Amino acid sequence: MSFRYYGSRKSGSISWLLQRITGIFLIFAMVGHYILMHYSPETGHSYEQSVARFSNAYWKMFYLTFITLGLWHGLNGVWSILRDFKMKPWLAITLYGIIVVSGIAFWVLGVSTALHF
Amino acid sequence: MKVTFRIFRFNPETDEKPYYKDYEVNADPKDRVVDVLHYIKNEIDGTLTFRRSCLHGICGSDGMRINGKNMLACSILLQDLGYTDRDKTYKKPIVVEPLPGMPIIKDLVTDFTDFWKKYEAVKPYLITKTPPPERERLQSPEDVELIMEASKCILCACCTTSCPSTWSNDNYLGPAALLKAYRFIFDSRDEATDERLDIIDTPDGVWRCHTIFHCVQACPKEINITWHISQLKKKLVEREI
Amino acid sequence: MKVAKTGEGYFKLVASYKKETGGWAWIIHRISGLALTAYIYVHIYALSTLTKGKEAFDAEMALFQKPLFKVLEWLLFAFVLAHTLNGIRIVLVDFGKGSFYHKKAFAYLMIIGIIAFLVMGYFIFSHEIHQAFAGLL
Amino acid sequence: MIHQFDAVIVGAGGAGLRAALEIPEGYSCAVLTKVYPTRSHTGTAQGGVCAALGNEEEDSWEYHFFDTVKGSDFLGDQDAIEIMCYDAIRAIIELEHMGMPFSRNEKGLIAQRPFGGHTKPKDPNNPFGERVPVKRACFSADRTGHVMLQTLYENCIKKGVQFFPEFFVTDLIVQDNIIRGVVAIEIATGEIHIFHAKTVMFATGGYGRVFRITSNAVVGTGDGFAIVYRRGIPLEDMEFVQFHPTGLWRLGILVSEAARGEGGVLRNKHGERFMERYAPTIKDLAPRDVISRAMYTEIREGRGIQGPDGTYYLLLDLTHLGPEIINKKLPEITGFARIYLGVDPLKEPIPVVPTTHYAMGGIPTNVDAEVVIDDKGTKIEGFYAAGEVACVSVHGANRLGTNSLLDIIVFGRRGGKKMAEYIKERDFAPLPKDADEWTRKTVERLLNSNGKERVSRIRTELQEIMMDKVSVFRTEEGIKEAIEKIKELKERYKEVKIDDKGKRFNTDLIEAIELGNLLDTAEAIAYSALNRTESRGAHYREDYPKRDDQNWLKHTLIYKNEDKEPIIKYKPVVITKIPPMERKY
Ligand SMILES: Cc1cc2nc3c(=O)[nH]c(=O)nc-3n(C[C@H](O)[C@H](O)[C@H](O)COP(=O)(O)OP(=O)(O)OC[C@H]3O[C@@H](n4cnc5c(N)ncnc54)[C@H](O)[C@@H]3O)c2cc1C
Ligand code: HEM
Ligand code: SF4
Ligand code: F3S
Ligand code: FES
Repeated sequence: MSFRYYGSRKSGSISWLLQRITGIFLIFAMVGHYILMHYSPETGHSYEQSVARFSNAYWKMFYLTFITLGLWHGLNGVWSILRDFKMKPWLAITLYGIIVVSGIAFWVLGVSTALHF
Repeated sequence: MKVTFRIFRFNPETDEKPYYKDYEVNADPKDRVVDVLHYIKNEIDGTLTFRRSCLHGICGSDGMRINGKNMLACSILLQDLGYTDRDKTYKKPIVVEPLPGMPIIKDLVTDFTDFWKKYEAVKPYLITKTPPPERERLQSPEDVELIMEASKCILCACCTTSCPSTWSNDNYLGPAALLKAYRFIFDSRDEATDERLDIIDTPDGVWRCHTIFHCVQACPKEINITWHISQLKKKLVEREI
Repeated sequence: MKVAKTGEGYFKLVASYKKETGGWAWIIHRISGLALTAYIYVHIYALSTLTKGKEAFDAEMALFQKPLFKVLEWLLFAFVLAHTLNGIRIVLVDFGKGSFYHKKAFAYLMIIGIIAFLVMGYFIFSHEIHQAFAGLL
Repeated sequence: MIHQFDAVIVGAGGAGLRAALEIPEGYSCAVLTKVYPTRSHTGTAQGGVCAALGNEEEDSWEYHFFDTVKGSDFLGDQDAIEIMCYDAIRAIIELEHMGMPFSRNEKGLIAQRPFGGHTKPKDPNNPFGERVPVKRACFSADRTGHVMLQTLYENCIKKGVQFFPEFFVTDLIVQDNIIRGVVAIEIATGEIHIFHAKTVMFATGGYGRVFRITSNAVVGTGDGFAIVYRRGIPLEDMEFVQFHPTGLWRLGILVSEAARGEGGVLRNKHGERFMERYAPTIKDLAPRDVISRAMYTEIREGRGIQGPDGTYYLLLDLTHLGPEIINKKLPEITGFARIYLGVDPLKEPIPVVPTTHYAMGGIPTNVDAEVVIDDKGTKIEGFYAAGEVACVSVHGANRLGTNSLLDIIVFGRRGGKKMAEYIKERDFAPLPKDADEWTRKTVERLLNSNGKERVSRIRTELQEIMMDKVSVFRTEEGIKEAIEKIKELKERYKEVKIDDKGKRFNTDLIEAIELGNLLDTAEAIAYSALNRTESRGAHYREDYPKRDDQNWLKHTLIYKNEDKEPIIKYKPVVITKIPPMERKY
């Protein structure tokens, strides 16, 4: 008795498509990451090695794309989960705000880490 | 063969809360669930209330949740519900509940008002702008094949009420309405594609589908609803880029 | 006319509805997606200590070398595998004819996942495994 | 509660919905139905709807006309049949334009297939010579009725027709031969509503549930027949009840004639294709009455197959058709065989028995669906009937497959058009006092009764006796026995007690009222059957095995007479073009 049709015509198609495209990219990123990082437990986790990696321009690029797409994919995913629920507008706006703000904050943190070296 | 039916009972007029009542009946493995419900109503307890009509899975009246899953009571035989031939008994009672997440009128009878509103929201009728020809509009067998499966839908609501997205957001149009939208969007005679795409391209529309496949499992007409919804999504994406 | 909702909540319905492949896959995908999102935050934060110098970073890394964290890392890999492989399945459903063979696809992908999971376990714990079996070898 | 509507249509099957589409803008129209519109019985129709489109091969509406007259065993009114067969082509094209998804042939035209009793002359120059089956049934796989019902409902949504779903109509308000409205119970709340109307149409479908084995839905309780009959309006040709040859054994669920149209054959215990003996030219595509009798004869003469429960069946063999045809053209019914009998039609033949299927008789109407109550054409003003509940009569003593879906759209539309004219010209006739008295009293009586009879028991006994004594083969003795039983059951019905005393969604109460309707309908059927001492079409009297045109080429009209025996009158058959001749296939 509560159904209301909202004809807002806010297309979700682009974010839906991007979710899949970023997902496909992340497959490669994940595979690459795991091969690089966990091929051997003895290697890869020390300060020097990490800094050395970050000094490599390709690695830097890779890391930047990874956090950008990963954050976008993850947060867009979280937002799509939240939208499954009926939310009052104020709640929706607040949650959306938290997602966007925290996402940007962590993205800046990640970018500044990479650019530090 | 003895079998226990554990039936959801609730009359909001008199009952504080819903409860389950057990009925032990003698039944044949080849009986349908609806036969047993009829038997209970006829012989044991006339107050048991449920809808039914055709008794062979074509009118869509008796969708309910049986052993945790939505199905038509008239299209399932007892022997398909965990009956073991070896000891000729049921270990557990057969649980019969109304379609999940719907308002309840009484016992197994639920309120379909929302379901029909969603159905109407997608403009479930052929819209043509060009004047019709003297004879039939031509359509190749392949054109019809595209919409044949979708036109099998009997509007039983088993799918929509099984979809977790409907449980969390009862404004979600749901698989049945989306399937109906497909039925017309992909009808080669229809001339309101854009109009209909606009209707389903909303946060409460097609994008609430997360390919959970509950709908496909529940559909008594074995329609692959998810496939149809994926065609809609692709069409929307194509339109946008 | 007065009608009543059954009072079945969302989570109760999700838990009680009889699930087949699709339902399980969705739940796994959802939980792993959330976990991975949380992890990406942790990951970014962890790496950010690199800028604070060697001490800070090594202190942090020492934490991650503890056995408990190794187990957690392994479990995280399970999430990664589940999400990635099921993500492939979803893409097949969305763009291909996946909805006709999604159950099979799920089964095969999960077999791959389990194998990869075990292999990774070997890598992560190779040190411990070698120690444990050192006497025998 | 009292509502006022220009037009009230009772029943949202094909006939009711088609009529609703004709009510013009600016006039109010309510469609009442005891189940949701899309649950109506039209949705179960499988095989097809007939029109001589000639999409597959040369055909003409006149051949269709001839087949229908012959199929009716010459009891059909030829003026009405002519209208129907001629209008069929327009009606189908119109449905197509409304959006109905028909199956198509390679040319993109509506596909057609053969169906029982539909033929054309082998040699066009000799129209009365030998005839061969023709592809005339338009279809949508084996869901023709389903998509037709959906399409009509969709168009009603488009037009904004006002529905009252789950309103159970109990009574007709009629005084001085002028209609004033109907009384209905809103099932969900138990409230009694009066619908004050200028015109009323009954399109309430059939009464299959009078019999034990039937293809009809549980809601097919003949309410329309009984309500009208109780109000002193006659019923026409009630003795003609169609038994469909192929119902699933035990259940009665229909296996469409399309199965035989596509090439399926009937076999007996010895695997013999027995229809070759009964209808040498068109064999398994003979009309339903012929095949049903042949099947009963086979069983009686010991060539049936006995099931574990002691009852007999015959076999419908589709195994030679191959998966291509079965899965493409007959998916639905093969699904039924699989689900309900565990038989895979690709590999094994399907166990079948004749099943009660269709009511040829009903509320007498003229070709515009106006109810006429005697042989002089006296009308009940503003009262219309269409569909299975009406008797125009286009089906006479036996309906041809696919002619019913045609009947409902053709005469539903004609009735709707007449109603539209009527509401423009006329005003509301005043409501009598206590219009809902009968309903109120009945409901009160049932709710407060302390008797000891159960609804289900009386219903079962009625269904058993009707099936045993008044079905495919009938005798005077048997029918009399059935009549005695009906009388007894009616007495016991007064003592009926129900468990559910509440108001909300009281299906116990509804079923009790339906039982009353079943009993009245059964009475009309049995008395009409007893009265007609000949065999014609679906009505076969073993004691009078010949057709008797001398005495019986006329329609029966049966009138209720309080608690006494009903009164029977007659009405002539309209014969325009084809004089009665021997009916042989
Ligand atoms: C299994 C099966 C297969 C068939 N196949 C074919 C076929 O292939 N071709 C063909 O031509 N014909 C076929 N028929 C016959 C045909 O389907 C029916 O005769 C036809 O659909 C009847 O339509 P209708 O509109 O008269 O009534 P229905 O469709 O039966 O509708 C009756 C309506 O009246 C309403 N109603 C009844 N009583 C009340 C009441 N008391 N109060 C309020 N509302 C009431 C019901 O709710 C319903 O909406 C088939 C029939 C069956 C049973
Ligand atoms: C590795 C390859 C990955 C693939 C192929 C992939 C694919 C997908 C897809 C297709 C969806 C959409 C599901 C839907 O809409 O129903 C999705 C959802 C999601 N993904 Fe990923 N993803 C991947 C990695 C990640 C990573 C690394 C994260 C974390 C940062 C993540 C977090 C999420 C979240 C939170 C969701 C929402 C879950 C839901 O809607 O139920 N994914 N993923
Ligand atoms: S799609 Fe299937 S489950 Fe859903 S309403 Fe239609 S028939 Fe029922
Ligand atoms: S269950 Fe729901 S999420 Fe999509 S696949 Fe079916 S509509
Ligand atoms: S009673 Fe018609 S679908 Fe079950």
